[in-house]
Amino acid sequence: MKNKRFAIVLDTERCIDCKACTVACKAENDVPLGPNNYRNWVVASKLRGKYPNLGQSYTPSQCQHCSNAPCEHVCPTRATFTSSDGIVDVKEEKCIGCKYCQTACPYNARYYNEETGAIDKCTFCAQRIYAVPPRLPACVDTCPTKVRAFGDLNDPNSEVSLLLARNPSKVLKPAMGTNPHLFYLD
Amino acid sequence: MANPKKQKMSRRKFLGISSCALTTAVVGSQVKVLKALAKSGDISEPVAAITKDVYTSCGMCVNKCGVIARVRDGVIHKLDPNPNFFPKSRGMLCARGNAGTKVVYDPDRLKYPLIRVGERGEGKWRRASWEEALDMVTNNMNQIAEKYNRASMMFASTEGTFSEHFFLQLAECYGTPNTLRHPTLCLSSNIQGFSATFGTNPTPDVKNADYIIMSGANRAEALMTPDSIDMIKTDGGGRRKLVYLDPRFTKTAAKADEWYPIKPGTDMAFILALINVIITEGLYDDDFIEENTVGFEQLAQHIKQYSPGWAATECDIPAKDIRRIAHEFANAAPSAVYYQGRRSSFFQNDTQMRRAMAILNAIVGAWDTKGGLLPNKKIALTKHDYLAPWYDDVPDRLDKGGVTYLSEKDGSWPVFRDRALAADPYPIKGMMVYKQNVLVSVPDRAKSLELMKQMDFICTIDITMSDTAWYSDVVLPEATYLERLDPPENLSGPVPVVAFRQPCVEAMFESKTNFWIMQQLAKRLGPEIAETFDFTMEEHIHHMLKKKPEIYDALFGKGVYYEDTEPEYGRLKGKRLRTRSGKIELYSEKYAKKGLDPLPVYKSPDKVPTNMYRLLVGRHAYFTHGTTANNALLHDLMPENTLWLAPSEARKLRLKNGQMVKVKSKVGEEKLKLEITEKIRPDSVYMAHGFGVLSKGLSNIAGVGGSDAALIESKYCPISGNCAMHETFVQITPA
Amino acid sequence: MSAFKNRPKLFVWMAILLLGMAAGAAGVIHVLIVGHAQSYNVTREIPWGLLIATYVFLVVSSTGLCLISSLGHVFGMKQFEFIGKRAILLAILTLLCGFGAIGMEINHPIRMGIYTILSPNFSSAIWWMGTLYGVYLMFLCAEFYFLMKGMHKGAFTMGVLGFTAAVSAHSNLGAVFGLLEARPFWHGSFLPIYFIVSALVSGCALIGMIVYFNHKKSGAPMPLKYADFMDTLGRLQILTLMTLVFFVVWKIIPGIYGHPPEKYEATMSMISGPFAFNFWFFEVLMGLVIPLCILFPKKTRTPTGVMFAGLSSTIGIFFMRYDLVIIGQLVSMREGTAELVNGLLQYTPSLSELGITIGAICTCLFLYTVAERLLPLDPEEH
Amino acid sequence: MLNLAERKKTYQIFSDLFRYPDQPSQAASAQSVADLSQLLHLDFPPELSQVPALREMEVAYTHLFVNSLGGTPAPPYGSVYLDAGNLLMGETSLKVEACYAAENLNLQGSDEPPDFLATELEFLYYLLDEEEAALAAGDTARQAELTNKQIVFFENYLSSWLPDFCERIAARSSDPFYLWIAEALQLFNRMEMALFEKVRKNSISELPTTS
Repeated sequence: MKNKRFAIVLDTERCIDCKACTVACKAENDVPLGPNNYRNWVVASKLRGKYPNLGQSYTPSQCQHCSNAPCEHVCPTRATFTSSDGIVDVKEEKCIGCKYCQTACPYNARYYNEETGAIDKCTFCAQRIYAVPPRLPACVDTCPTKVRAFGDLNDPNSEVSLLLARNPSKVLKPAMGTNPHLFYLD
Repeated sequence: MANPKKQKMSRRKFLGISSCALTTAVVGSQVKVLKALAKSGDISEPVAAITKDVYTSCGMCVNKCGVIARVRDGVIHKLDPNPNFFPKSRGMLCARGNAGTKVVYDPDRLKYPLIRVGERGEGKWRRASWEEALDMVTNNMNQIAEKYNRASMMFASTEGTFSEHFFLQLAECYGTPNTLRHPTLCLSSNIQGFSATFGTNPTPDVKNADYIIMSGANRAEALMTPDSIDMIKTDGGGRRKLVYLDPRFTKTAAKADEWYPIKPGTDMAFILALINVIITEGLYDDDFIEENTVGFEQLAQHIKQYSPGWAATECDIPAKDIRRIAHEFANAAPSAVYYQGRRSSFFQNDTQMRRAMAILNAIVGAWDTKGGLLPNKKIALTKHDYLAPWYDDVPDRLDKGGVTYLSEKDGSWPVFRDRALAADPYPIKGMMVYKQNVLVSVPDRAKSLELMKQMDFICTIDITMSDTAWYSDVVLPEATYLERLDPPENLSGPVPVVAFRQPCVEAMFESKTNFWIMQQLAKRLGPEIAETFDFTMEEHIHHMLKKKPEIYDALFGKGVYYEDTEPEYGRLKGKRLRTRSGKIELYSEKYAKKGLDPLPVYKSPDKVPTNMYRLLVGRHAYFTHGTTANNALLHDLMPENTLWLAPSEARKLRLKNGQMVKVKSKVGEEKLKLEITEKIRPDSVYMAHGFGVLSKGLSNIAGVGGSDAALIESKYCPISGNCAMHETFVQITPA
Repeated sequence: MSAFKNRPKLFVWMAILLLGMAAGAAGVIHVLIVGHAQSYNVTREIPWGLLIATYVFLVVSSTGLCLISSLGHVFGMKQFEFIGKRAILLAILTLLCGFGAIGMEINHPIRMGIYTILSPNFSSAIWWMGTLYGVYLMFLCAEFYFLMKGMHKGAFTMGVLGFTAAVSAHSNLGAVFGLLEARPFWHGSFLPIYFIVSALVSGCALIGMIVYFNHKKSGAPMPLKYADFMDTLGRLQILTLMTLVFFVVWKIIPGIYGHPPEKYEATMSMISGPFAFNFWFFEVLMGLVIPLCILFPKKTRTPTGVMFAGLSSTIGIFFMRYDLVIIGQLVSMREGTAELVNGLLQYTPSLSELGITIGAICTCLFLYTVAERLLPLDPEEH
Repeated sequence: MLNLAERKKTYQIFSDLFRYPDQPSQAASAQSVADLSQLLHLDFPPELSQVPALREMEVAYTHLFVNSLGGTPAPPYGSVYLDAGNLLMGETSLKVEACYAAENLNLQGSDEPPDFLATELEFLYYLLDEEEAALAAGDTARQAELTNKQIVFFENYLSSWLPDFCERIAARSSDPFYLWIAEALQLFNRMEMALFEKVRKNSISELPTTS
């Protein structure tokens, strides 16, 4: 786990809003049924323009695994914590369900999981990336158009490092100072 | 007819009989009467403890993507895309594919053979043993053969299960010509139009095309791999352009470089105008035409009447854009395709429209070349040959002669149904259905219900209680795609592969593979038929692979077999095509002989009557036709369908967003929620397919949304027999 | 029951409170049986609902009571001394009922007890708020004990400590919201200060009602001393209300000026959006305008007038809390999401949430009414 | 409070009643209903003075528990209620199977998932039968162990979903036979819970072995 800093780089131009990532994540992580329960999602933007000149974008997202995570700061019992590999995670048994982290997260990446009785969120599929042999996070793996790339930013030759080196990118809500680790290619 | 004593001694029943002798035999010296549980000296690891990865093929739609099932403790925990090179699905799995585990572990799945007790459709069922249910099916089949004719049994089948050919084999051996498959609800006009031109239905090389024009095929939502993947712009492909024609702003429109909300039914005018510009301005590929085609002169004459100016008034696309697109297309050619893809047909002239597409592609030389149309390849597998019994008195297909070119195996649903309802020329009294949800997928549901009503006997084989199953007499539970060993399937294409299915887990309850069911029915229908099924699936697989046994190892080792990784271009160069002339037929001699237009002649679609709207239907990435809407994971994504209406029209009708509206066509009436959106032409309304089902048998979708099948009139293409899905007008009123 | 014999009004009052408590009990039972998810209308986007607002309202009341009463036994303003016991008692009860409301909102109150101690996070405003309110409760109880025993020195010490704890805890409650950068409507140093000011309004309002009803119940006319006190209280209330007006105005202007993203949409939902009625009718009219209209003219600044002003502003303040909590969450965190009514998220409290809120307030009043009858709360005459 | 033999019998009856009805079980059902009403002190339902014909029972059973209009109203499988996702073969299904295996039992006699209600009830019947044998042999240690196993199995895999299951039957059926059975099962569930609560509070020996 040491010396890793996981991140996802997204090319939203490729997203067709098929929601394979959302369903793959639900299936992989036993996310309870219900339209409000999900760890990742696709935002369909407002329709741009007037008929017949229209446009719409689709932006997949999930927990940004911020280096400066507001959810971690506000958690009264340190149930939310950041691992040394950059993954922001929740210790279920410590979560008191105050939902402060839900109000603190600028990305609405968290929901309360009634099955586990704790706040739940994307973990970059830690169970998959640390499996032997390792597997990509479910959303990355399953995507038809391969919107997401996943990897270790501390490895200068990883796909994510190369993508970020070669392309301009941005993060969501940079003004929040959260230092997210989901990068969107311009 | 239900004599419980006749029931087959299943393992459960065997123990269920409270005979001390039997029970003691199983529980050993114990005196207690245990039924489900059994005591044995040797308790090995429970079956449930198995953890493994299993290669198989997805069965959520007809696409057959490569899947790896992660089995944990004997339960399928997750389905992942096949990580190995799989040219067709390229390591992806869509939302539906990911929801596949729900299919196996759905408490609503069919578990046991069921026999209807009350009136048809009343919903009174009882469980039956396989023995009894199968006997009942064959007794009825025999009775119908005796009372009427063998042809009075119809067999309706789905596609993509890898097993439907066994079902069709049974139909053939039983002796009925009346099999009905999906193509006339889908792409038979496409096959017809392109085959009449190229001798085959080629595949567009979407991955390498520099310029793609798509009309109607909504690849971002109606997913077809690998086209849905390849249509997305890749890095550095600066010259690639996608022009998209659709009366709706779909997700494909959002991804396209240009979107034109074309007037429905006028695609042919647009294509003819493109041809007109390319020919009159000399943008065509002279050498290619000279060498590979026939009929260019006739075409050049014929096309003169179809100017861009004329087309502009027909299809609501400005003439200057048509001209520009024609230039861009011709410049990009031969790495340019007018994408025909795979979609259902919308108008009665669909075959001729497809001909126009094919001709356009041909005159720019986009054939058998990188970025153009590619003839499909196949990996040869050994066929299973059988000798079907011969019956003297079996007439021709019921729908024979109903349309110009009828597929003998597929038939034409609308033509067949009309004739069956009129018993013309003979009655249809029995119905075997294999996973086709007739009441949801065939337009004009009232007629389908009428058809089912007149049956003496209906048997449906399925995995869930579909509407059609609900209206049947016997329902047989099939093992789901994750529980079956299915024969290898040749997925033809520019880069052909062989895929297969193997059971990831044991079949639950008493569900059985289609192959087993067919075998059992064959056995009951007599030795001559039984003989054609006299092999095990393993034997069958080995037989199919006997010329290339290495396929076997590839399938079990990495889930896929392929020989090429890239398409082979120019494969048919200099070879004779399977057309009459052996060349690409711009002018179709074959059509001329049949009295059909040898060159596509345009006819305007019917005008939308005042106060009415054209009903458009379509699919999306979350459900497969009418079969997966009950899947809880997918249901969360889209709990109901809505009726799209343009804001200007909603104002006129004084309707509010989200209110319930009544949609009324000549043949039916449905209620659903209104969605006011800029995404649709003002003269049309749209509803997604697969909702508003009749039976409440599917708990998640009962009574939510509207059914398109209930509204669409059964018009069809007279050449191919394909349904015309967009020729229905509806009235909208507040509900 | 004989206690009610001659007191039909008390009987009706108690019956109403018991009914309210029954509603609360029904809500609690519903939650315990079917769970939070099925009982509350809070969502993933709006995780904090009516119960948090109720909690804030009740603890603001508690803080206000503590602060105002401290004018007497801490700051030595003689006129305020006699209200000490009642104010502190009610401060304890409102705080406890506030804890009850938030306890129902939090999914795992027991885990909270364990892990706030075993695994504290000092950067969490909620942790500080909870801890400081816990300390504050202890001081209040001690202060009440000393007051009841007539131990003035102890009461003074505890009063000082309680005052400090109240200010710290309550400004921390403001910080719970104010530290959330994600919620521009809340974010900033404004809320901790605003919370203290509005607590003073609550405190004055509640003390006015206590004093009024305390004398009402005896049936005897109010002694001059108390009438004088009510006048002072009324004037103090004018001061706090005017300060609050100042704060409300300066909350709105930066929310609109220059259309600050998200803050503007939230503020406008209050000015002319779905929360406009709550704002203009309850917050402004009942919370500020009516009380000020009653209190300003000397003619209406009677004990009855002061009571009515207090009642009106208390109701207004309840809506201030509710609006503050909900409006802060109305703007979607997802940039550019389509298909939202007015571009805002929606929340309406469920019956369980309403029941528990009513129950919490009624329990508080019920306990106070009972205590009033059982405990010697009148000041010893010097 | 029921004694050991009565409980064993009750489990056996319920187990039989929640299996798909056949000729013998239909024939026995009149007796079963009578026995149950006596054991549980539940009024003998007048509408059941004539037990339904086999066909009626089959239709009602299929409607409620197999496949039917509006989805299977009350799937008789624990994991549908206990595990995430309303699915068969959830985590608890595997745990239930492990419980059987721990008693040297396997599911040879069933095509149903391990947490099929009738099988679970049969398993408890088995444990009680074993306990009876232990009692007869005077093996108190074994008896205590078996009591404990019943409690663990019942509380973890059965009692918590039975109320929901029975309510679903009540909500979606008009069949007097299964309605009454569901009511009886609810009652028995409560009795067992109360009994086990008592056992936990007192010593094991408090478990009534005789009336």
